[in-house]
Amino acid sequence: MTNGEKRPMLEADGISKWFGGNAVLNDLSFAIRPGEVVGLIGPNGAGKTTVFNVISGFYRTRTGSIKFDGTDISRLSPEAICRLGLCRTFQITRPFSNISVTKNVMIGALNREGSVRKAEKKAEEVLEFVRLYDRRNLLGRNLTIADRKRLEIARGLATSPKLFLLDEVMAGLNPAEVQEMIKLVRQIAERGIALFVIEHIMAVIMGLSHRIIVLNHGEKIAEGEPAQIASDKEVIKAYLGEEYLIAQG
Amino acid sequence: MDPTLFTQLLISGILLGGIYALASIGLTLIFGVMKIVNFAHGEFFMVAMYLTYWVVHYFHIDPYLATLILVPVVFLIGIVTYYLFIRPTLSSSVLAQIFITVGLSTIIQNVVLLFWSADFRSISLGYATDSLVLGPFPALHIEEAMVSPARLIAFGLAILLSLAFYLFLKLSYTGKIIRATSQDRSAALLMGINTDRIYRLTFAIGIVLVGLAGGLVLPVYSVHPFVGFDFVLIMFVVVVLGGMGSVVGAMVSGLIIGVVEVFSSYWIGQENKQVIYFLVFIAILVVRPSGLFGLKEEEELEHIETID
Amino acid sequence: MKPLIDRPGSRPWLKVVPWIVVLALCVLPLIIRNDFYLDALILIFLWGAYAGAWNILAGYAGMMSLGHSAFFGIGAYTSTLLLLRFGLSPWIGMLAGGLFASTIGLILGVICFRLRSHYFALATLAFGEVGYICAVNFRSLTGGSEGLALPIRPDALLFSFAGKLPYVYIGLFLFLAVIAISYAIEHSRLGYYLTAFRENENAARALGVRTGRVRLIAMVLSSFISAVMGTFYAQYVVFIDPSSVMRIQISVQVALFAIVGGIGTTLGPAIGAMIFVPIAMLLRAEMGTSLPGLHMIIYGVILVLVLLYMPQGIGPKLKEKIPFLRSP
Amino acid sequence: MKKRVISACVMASVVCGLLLTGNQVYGQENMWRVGTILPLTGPLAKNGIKNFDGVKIATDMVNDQGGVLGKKVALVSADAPDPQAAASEANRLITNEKITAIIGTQASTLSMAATVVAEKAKVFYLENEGISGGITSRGFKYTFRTTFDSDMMAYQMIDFAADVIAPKIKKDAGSLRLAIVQEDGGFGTSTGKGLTDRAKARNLNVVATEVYSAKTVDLSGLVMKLKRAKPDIVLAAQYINDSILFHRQAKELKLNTIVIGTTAGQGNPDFVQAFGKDADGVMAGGIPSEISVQRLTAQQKKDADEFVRRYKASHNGEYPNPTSFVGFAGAWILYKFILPKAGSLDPDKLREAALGLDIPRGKGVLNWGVKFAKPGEKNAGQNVYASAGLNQWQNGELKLIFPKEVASAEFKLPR
Repeated sequence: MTNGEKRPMLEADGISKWFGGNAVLNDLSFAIRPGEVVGLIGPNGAGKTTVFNVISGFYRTRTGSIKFDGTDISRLSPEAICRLGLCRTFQITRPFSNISVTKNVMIGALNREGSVRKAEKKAEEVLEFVRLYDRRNLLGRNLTIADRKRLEIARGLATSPKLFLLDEVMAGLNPAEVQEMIKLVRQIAERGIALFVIEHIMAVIMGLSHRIIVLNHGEKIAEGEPAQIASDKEVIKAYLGEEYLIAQG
Repeated sequence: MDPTLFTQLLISGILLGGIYALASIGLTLIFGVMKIVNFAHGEFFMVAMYLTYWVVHYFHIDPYLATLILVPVVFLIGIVTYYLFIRPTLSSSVLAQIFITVGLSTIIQNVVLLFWSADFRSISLGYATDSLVLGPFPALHIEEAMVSPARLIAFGLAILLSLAFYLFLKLSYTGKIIRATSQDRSAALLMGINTDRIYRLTFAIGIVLVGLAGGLVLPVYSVHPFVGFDFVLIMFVVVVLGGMGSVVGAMVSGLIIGVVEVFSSYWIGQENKQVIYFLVFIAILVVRPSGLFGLKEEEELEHIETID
Repeated sequence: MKPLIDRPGSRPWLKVVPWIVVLALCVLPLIIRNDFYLDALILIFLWGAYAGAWNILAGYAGMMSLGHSAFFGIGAYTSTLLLLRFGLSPWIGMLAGGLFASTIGLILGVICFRLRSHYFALATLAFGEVGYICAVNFRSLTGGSEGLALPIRPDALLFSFAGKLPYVYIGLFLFLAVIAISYAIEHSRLGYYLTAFRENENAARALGVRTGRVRLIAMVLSSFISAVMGTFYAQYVVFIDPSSVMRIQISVQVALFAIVGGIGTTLGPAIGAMIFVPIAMLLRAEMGTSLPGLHMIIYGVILVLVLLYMPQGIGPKLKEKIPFLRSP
Repeated sequence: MKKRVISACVMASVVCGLLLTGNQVYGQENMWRVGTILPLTGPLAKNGIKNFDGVKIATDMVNDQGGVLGKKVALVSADAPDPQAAASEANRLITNEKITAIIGTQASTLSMAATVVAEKAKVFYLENEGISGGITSRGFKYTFRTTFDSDMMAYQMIDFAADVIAPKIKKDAGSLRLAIVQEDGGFGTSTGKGLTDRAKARNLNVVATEVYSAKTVDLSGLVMKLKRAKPDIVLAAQYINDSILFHRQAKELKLNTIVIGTTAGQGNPDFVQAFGKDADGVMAGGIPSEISVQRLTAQQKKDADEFVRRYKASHNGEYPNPTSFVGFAGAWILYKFILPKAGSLDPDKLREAALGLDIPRGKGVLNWGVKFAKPGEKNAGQNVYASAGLNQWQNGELKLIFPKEVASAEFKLPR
């Protein structure tokens, strides 16, 4: 663990979320330190996206607290949380369809920049960084899936986050695009931005993360370095079922 | 409040509500299935009143019979309107859709004005004009209660038709498809449902329902080219209160609005009764946009979020 | 074909064009010198500016209001009542009306904060009707449906003139001002935020856009300008009653101009008013009395055709069809 | 391809429409060109069109009689569905059509907007039906009203109730119970005000005053309230649609009372069409339903009959609508009294001519005379010799029953 000594920047302590009578998240606690890349995995319906929705302010946690940089953000709105430096992407991309890619990114950039002109400059820098610069004049709705994912990332980066939540940015991409995306995520991490990543492709998440949290039925069933997780019995059971474990056993 | 007055207001309110309910079911159906807010709905009501009037006028048959005879004609009007105005806009923005129906409403009103003039036309129905007097009921302290046969017939038929339509939606194959399409258009498409056909049918049925309402109220109201507008705002209130897309909701909320209207016009004043129901309308939209019988808003939202 | 590309113009000489148009508009009234055409111009400016105000809320923020007649009416009634009761100049009344309307707009915005799309449209529709009913029923204040007649003593300080020319220029000023405001909004932080809100609220919030506040700003601005136009209407027609300033048809019409012109664009509402106000006037003048209703039928048909074939509006369609208006 | 075809069809129909139906009447150089502004579309269209029919018949008749001073009259007409349109159309008539005399506007709110334009342009404006007091209380120099105002009508309705009906139902004016029902539009509001004022001035007992919107589709609450108030007579300022609804629901809820409505509502032929025999006994104040011929000269009698004949000929034998009568009356006053005297359409000359008229009651049209209040007097421009009448449905016909001297039938107490 490279950043073991630093104080955590995000601390979730006993958060939970209920829909109707069902607990989707139950008493979940975890922490993320500055500059760290943390993976969040779990089977379908484990509550991964709900975790993101709770942290980023779209849902309210029912119990516990969430601290970001020492501030309690569990009662703050998504926009306030973003302004504090915690930004997210959406799994189903949500481009602003009828405006250009540059303008899409400028909206994120305006968060930090004093003027529209400066925001435009910043947006162009970010677009260059995510390799979307040559498509900057296209309308949001005319992008391919891969480019939409990049746009999601570009918009988030433009808000200068300290912690960036990436929700399945590789989903739906072909292998070549996945490689590109991995490169991009690494580059973002190299900039010192902490990343919290939901990902389905196991090889990818194992390669990227410093640490991995595994969710099942809204509860944390394991946490640790990738190698540890790969051999964790609980995790294998959750993913592949009891029988697989016995057969292996 | 004294029981005689209370009973009378209640009866009047319920009878009025029946008319509202029937007129609104078509609107709620069209909204629920096609997600189109049809501002020309009142005009179809008006056209149906005219058609019934002319049939009664020229052939001297009973208006209720005329209403039934006209069902195929009204259905056809619905189909034609669908092809000319509605289908081309299905993929347009909400705005374009709403304003096409606004334009349609202008066209219909003025075509009617042009051909049938602005005269107010009414039929007088011999057997249905005199009130039935019920009572007295000394046990309930009710001296008398008056029921207008024309309204009672309209109400009874309204309830019957709504019920029949409700059963059609619940039990018939086509009805089930309509409901499925209303719940999730893309899923319906995936399941191989021909949504175009369903939309066409839904729209035409919606128009038939409002057309029936128009025919049934002819003995009560006089018809003129702008009568639709007097009704359409109330229809919207009823539809929103009941939950857009809910047939049961439209029936129940039609009755509620009718009763509330009559009582508030007695207590608060006829001139202010509209304020009451528009404020109720806004309140419902704000507090529970899905209405009394729609999907609960929060569940709907979270449903969408969890898919994400 | 839908435009694939959205890019600001890059031909420098194109920048001169707007100024030429403005200059032409300034000179035009002096050449026309015919009261009917001047009247048409005034109405174009009135509706263009009012539709522009509507567009700020509906076009940029995507909140389609069908109750904007209430703000128009509040403006007309506030300035008129202040003039009739207290002798206060409508120039001041105009601001007072604007402030009052924007306060109401703010309250409405807060109440309807959750509503979107159809639901917002229906709620505002009901709100507009409530405004109309209030204007009709508060007879002691508003004179009810009998309306209020304004004095017609010409006095520049009291916003009253003998000829039409001053109204044309005031109208032109307001018209250009609204276009300028729209332009400024579109190219400012507010404009970007409004667009983000319109396009996808959750995405906007995730990017730190304070959507609630931004939306209220649009509401306030839009209702303020609508009320100003209401005062202008009252001063020009010199008679107001609930059915001429508060009717639901006013809300529908103003929305219509913006939509057929091109919603969400700087010039769309202006284009809509420029095309449809004269069409309506001409149709009425040419065939208003021979067959009652005919001109409205044709108007309706034109409207439906425009919406069917140019759902984006005439403005964007022109831009698409005429290469000259499009950047390379 | 399909798009093109549809667009082309529409364009073609527009052009055809323009060609076929253009309002321009060519070859008007040697004619008196008189403008009309009336609501021919929109919710006011019903009465606007009927009024226009009256004006047109008056024009045809005067032309068939050889015109005015040897020149025929040409109408240049305009449609004004709302006040803003009324103002715009006034503008158009004045500037584009060079009209200097306008007849209009049927509804008071339209008149308020259109007369301002005329006054500013110094154009002669003859209001033929709008009855709001506001039209003549602004001190306009060029606005004249041929018809009675709302107060004249309302006062007469109250007086009739107190002086004629009360004795018949064996009550004195003091114990008479009156109820006032008014729609909340301009018409109902100004009439209601007149009714209330007059009742107060005469110390009458008004047991209920109810206001409602004419667009309403239910009046049962109102009817129940009236029923509880037990009025002897209901004075109702209503339009047609709501008057039909009111009487239907009154019947449904068995509200038995004498009703005096107005010619805008209960006096309309559509009313009797809706109720048939049941309409009998219902009264309508306002426009006299008949051209009372008693005091007219032989020629005038012939004209009156001719008007009714022509109206019937063009309306399937229907008897003239009251609003057609005032439409006719306004135009007739212009053609027969004002224009011949002025000898020109110059607004100032027309104005002089109008102010100089003094035709005693019963010698003009309807049962009116013509004498306009002078500038500076109360209600300058008001025809002070115009008077309202009271009509009653009797055997399906609207009979004029008051004032006595012109009445064609006796008041009959409704059963």
